Amino acid sequence: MSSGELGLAMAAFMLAPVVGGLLTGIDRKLSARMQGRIGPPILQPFYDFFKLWGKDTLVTTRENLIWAWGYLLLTMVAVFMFFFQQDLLIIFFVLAFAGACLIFGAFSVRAPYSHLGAHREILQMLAYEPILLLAAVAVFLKTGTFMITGVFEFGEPLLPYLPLTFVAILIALGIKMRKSPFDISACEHAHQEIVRGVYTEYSGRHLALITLTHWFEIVLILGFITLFWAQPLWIGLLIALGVFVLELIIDNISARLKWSWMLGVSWVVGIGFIIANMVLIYCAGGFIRV
Amino acid sequence: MGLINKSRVKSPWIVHYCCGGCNGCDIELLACLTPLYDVERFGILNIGNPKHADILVVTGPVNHRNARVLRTLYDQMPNPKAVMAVGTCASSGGVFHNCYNVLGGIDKVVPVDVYIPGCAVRPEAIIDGVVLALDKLNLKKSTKVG
Amino acid sequence: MARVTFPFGPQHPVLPEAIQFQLTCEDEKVVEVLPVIGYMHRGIEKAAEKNPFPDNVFLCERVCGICSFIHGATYCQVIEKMMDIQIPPRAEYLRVLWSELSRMHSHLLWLGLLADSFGFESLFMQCWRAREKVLDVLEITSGQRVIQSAAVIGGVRRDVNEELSSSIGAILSEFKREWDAILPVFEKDYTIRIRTVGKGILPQDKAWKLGAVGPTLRGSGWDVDMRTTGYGAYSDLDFAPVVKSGGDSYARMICRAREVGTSYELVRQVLGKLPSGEIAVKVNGFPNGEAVVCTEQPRGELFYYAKGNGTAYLERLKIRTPTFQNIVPLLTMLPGCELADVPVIVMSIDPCIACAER
Amino acid sequence: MGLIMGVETLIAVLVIMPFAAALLTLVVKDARIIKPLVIASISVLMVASVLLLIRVLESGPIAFSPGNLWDILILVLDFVLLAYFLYIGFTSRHPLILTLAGAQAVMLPVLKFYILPSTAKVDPVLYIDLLSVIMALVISIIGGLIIIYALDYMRDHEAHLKLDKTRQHIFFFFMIAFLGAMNGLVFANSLLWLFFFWEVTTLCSFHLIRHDLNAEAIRNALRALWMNLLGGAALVLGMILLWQASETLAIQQLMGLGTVGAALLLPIALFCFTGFTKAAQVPFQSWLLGAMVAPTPVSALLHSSTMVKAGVYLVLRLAPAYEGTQLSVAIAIFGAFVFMVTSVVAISQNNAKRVLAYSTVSNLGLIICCAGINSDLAIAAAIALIVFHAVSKAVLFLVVGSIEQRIESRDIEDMEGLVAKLPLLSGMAILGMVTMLFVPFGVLFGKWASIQAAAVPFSAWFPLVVGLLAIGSATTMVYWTKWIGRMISVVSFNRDAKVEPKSFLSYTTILLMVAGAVVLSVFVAPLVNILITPAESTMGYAKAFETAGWHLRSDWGLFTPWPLFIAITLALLLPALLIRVRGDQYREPYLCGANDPSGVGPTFHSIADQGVAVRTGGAYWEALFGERGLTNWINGAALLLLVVLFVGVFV
Amino acid sequence: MLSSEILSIAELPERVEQLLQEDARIAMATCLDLGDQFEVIYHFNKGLELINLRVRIDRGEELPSISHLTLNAALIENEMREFFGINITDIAIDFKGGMLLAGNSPKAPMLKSLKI
Repeated sequence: MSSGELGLAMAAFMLAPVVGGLLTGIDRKLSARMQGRIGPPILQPFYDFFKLWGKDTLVTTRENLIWAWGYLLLTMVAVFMFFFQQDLLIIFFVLAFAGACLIFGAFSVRAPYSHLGAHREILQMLAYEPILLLAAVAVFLKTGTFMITGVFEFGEPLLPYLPLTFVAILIALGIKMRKSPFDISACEHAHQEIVRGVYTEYSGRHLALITLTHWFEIVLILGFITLFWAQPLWIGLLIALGVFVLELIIDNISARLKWSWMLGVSWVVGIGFIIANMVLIYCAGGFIRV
Repeated sequence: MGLINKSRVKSPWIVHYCCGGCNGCDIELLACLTPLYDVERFGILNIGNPKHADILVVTGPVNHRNARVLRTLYDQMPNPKAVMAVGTCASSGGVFHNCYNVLGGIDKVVPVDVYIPGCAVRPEAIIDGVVLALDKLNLKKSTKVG
Repeated sequence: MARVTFPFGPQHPVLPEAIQFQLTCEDEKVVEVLPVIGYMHRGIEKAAEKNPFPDNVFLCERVCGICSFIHGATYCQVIEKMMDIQIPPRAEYLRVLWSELSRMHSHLLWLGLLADSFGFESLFMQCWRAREKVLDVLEITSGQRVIQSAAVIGGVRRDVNEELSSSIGAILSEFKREWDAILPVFEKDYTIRIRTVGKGILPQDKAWKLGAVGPTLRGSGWDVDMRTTGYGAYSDLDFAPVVKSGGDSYARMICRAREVGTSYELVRQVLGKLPSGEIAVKVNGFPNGEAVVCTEQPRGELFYYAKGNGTAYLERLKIRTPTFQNIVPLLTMLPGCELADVPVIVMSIDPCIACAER
Repeated sequence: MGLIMGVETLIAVLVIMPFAAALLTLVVKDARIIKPLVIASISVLMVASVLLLIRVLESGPIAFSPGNLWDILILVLDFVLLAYFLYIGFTSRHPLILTLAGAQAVMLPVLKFYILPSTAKVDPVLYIDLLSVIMALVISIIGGLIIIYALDYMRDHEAHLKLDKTRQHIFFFFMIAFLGAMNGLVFANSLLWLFFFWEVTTLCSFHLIRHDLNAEAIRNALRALWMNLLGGAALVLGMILLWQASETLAIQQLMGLGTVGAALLLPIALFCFTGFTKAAQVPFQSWLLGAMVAPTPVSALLHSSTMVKAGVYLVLRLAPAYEGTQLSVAIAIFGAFVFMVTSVVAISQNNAKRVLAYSTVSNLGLIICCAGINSDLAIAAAIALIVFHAVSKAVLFLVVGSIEQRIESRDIEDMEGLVAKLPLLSGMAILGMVTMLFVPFGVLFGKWASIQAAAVPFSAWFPLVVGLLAIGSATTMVYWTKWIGRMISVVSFNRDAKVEPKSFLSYTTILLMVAGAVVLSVFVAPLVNILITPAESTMGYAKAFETAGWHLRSDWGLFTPWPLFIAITLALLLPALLIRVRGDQYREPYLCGANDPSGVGPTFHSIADQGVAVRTGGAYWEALFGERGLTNWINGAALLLLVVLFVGVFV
Repeated sequence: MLSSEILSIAELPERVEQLLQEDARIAMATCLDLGDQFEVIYHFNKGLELINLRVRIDRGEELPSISHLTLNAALIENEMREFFGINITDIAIDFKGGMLLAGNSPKAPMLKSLKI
């Protein structure tokens, strides 16, 4: 990597939370418009963040707070590795560790809603982990490497080869964005049978941390989606934005469904599609030879 | 702290607890969230969890059983926080003042910052009350040192 | 097996009101439910003995703020029955007007809350947006959005003139257009069907025996509607109760959704047929004796028993609200369902705890 | 150093000395003597294994053939063993054992006296390359530490059972003998020798599982016996077929045979089948699950470093022989399938030892899958997984054993909030699970490499394999996360801290192994450089990793353990050290406002204002992942895969 | 006055059972404080028709629960017991006197003698 690229990666990493926050703001604005409301200003997520940052923190257990930091910092590590074009599998492994921190945070206090949320969060990971790993494998089949650099070296857009994988990623994105029909462990809005699930016991500054982490996560997954059309990059960014809006529309036209349904869809449709995609690539012979 | 104070005004999250009212104020409170009034314009969210909320919105009079619930909810909110008594009953007991199980207004249990009269309260009045509560909230400091 | 025991309520994001269920779950499957109520009990029945009987109209309207007009009107009815007062036909019609508007706004409110309980936020917003139209009608006719205070003993307090009547018609037409877009969503949407069909089944025989009333009963295939007894002006109006078999949350939801249409038609009929004349008669004397009146409230059968003793104060006023009757059926629906279904099933009886606990 | 002791001495120390020490413990019976005796002999064993490593690193693989007399001795002992198995089958009236032991007792003489010419000689009898040495290190060091741990454990165990007569000497006899047998097994080049040691491990495991002598233990021991005898029978049959196809019984010669036909693949498939039975792969997982009735050190020994590892060792050892065949693909699919289904079933288990058992079967499935994928990267992954899994799993078993002795339960539900009660033990347990679960620890390094290896289209079936691996990885996550979650669930305002009763030996051995797991993970790059890559190349595979500094670069990806370690340590350690909480910040958990502050632990007001304690039991999703519902299906599917595997040999 | 059948306590369960077999169900029970006696009116739904049973009990006298015959009488009886302090035994769902009233609410608040 040249120093110019390094600087660019660093800048992208620094911008990630800003972009994530703005996207969340757009999310809230667009959702409100879809619901016939005017909605909050685009900058609302930042107001929320700073307000929470300035509030007192109530503590149920100290460990709870430690894991919140772990969740944030590890997600940041994953995002950092993403912009530094590292190994996709490792990035997803780190992301899984970060997700586990959130789960441990929820488990670390003996509170029923927290625990229920944690169990559902585990199920969500069970649903999207295989999709992400397999999507990385599908990308590998075309580019011949798990390194993100390879995607850029590949020189062609990936989407025409990996349409089914792309669809599967949408499921993972929906789960990660905590949007209907997959907002089962902790949705962005309240009014849920398990209160706010894994977030329930957090307050003040540590809730702000989790919000921030969420922004990073969105950027990471949308970044991964961008890779499907990395050359030229702006098309990829447009696609990512389009997919983001698509998620919002789906969120607004569907009810929250249950974990069994989620697991069924992500395993049957998600994994099934990616494997079908791999078979297609294999049959077409356009995979990397060893 | 300028940024944080500004944000505080822009993002009041409320937690709603219905003490023992007749639901009239509750549904008006909910109506505030919906398209006609849309308080999310002002960053107001009904967050449903005291640990995340800034403003405790209470409707209905306090009775013998829910008094301690109200107190618990208040205690579980992080500072700075404000309490709004929505409706005449929440303010004073209202039409239920002579009921045997009613203690009276919610100020018998928690300190109230804003009283919003009305039976039932109109959504406009609730929005007005939130604005008042925000002013009060801004005067309060978090208990944090520094 | 590992179990989770925790309180669901009294303060809970999906419950607009204070009620608590002590839930015990196993892998998110509910195995035991205990209802804990009394968080909203005020003691209205005792207070009704302390107020002069005409003042109780206001108290009764505040038994429940959602269907407050029907509470007030039913109280008037029971006193009128005891005192043998015949109220003018125009008042009867106007009472039906406000009753049906109340039913519409109550059902719309409930449909929105149900949508919210299964995480369909935009549908919640749409329902409440349509509901604002009904509230507009209530406001221009009574001056108040939710607690109308329009009924008095002997008639009603406010009149609806020609001009008002035509603006009501215009608003209702707008409402109808919005509502026609919303109803099919409840009936057909895939995700809603997943969340409601087969959830919280109340079999037909159990529904009656356990005392279910209103849409909860009609959703289990019973054609029981107090309005068919023909109290007030209902005997002159043409309508049929909405009945749906199935007994699950979906059936109850559809019952209420379609009742919005029925009420809309009733309001139209009332406006068309509104007889001319006085809107109230003067009331003399004090109530003496006993009377029972049953009316149909949005949530089901409302039961008022009153006993007078010839003074300005009632000897006893007994109010039984539909939710009180529907709690026991609810308790039989919950065990065996998933935790995620609990809000949907609880909402499916349209609980009004303020009513039930008075 | 390595030159001080001759090769012969080293081998003798590693293989024969344990038997001698074992006999000695059996004779002296006195716990006071057993303890120093065991510690001394284990120490010698460990040193010898390291010396052997140095020796092999310096001068390459060792080929060694003891005198003819040894061959005869082995043969005689073979018959003694089989006679003993027949005796067990006869006394326990177990037809399967009788049949299987009988089949071996018939086939072995047929092979020896009828098929093999009297001049037949396997040369060398022992062949010790780096793979064998890695196995010997795992066996001697981890197995040794487990036995040292057992010293205190068994004392407490017998105290708990209130035995009036100690049976420890029998226990340690088999435990130590086991190590010798395992070392012999991994050194053997002659299949006849391998068969002998194989049967010795079967015998030892049988006795160790039934050690407590209750009805369940005896029943499960018999089950383990017949399943292992099935493998033994396949081994003998395989030897007969092998000799007829290629006139050799030396493993190393199998590699050089080049073109492989059905005649040769069938015995190899049989050997792999033998490996599957020993590695408790589905549908033979039940013997390993049943083995949980034994005292914990037995489970630890059987699962982490010895018994089951012998199974995967055999499959891995033979990998070059079936490279590029359909058999290889079938093995990969079978392994991936086992990896996935057992980790799915593990989700529904609340018995800690059963979770560990399923996890073991699952990880062994992954190793077998890697052997089946059979590329440079896959074999490297398999070797790495053997090492890392052995360490982490040993830690977990021992920790669970200690926890069980403290809280008298092995139910994960009973471990709720254990970090407050037994901080040191649960800390080690959590660390052990973390090393199994997260980057950049070694097991994840293995998983990373294996997913990469599976992603390369090594066969048309690769999407199936990689799909199974992906689901398996996610399900693995589920049961560990749930378990850790249970242990860290505490109540801040009511800590019932308990002083941990210390058992110095137990704690140090666990601590040593936890440290080992972490250190090995940190130094994964040198480990790969020094051990795994050379081990691979002696097996005939190319180098899988370039090590640039501390990074490991495969052909397709980059594993950067050090930056990750630093990042993760900082991410978790810094907040842990820096966060300060004032007393007035504590609040009770959210209970919908119904909190009852007078309760012990989270309590809420319920009917008639009575306090009801919150219960936060774990979820096991019995309906979806339940053992009862799934076992028959997965056994059926696995049998089908095995049939396909054998049929595939002829295609 | 309300048309009703006047029964003794002993006759009550039998009559209730009979009504239930005729597909009637309990709608409500109203309790009246008559000073030294209570009058309990059981209102039954039979289709849309209302059937009323009147029972008089002395203060302190035990009233048998009918919740075992029809479960939805349980809440009604719990409420009656709390409001009037009537000794109703053996209710199917027993709130132990804490259904609507909290620990420090006034006891038996509906009694006429109690002026609150």
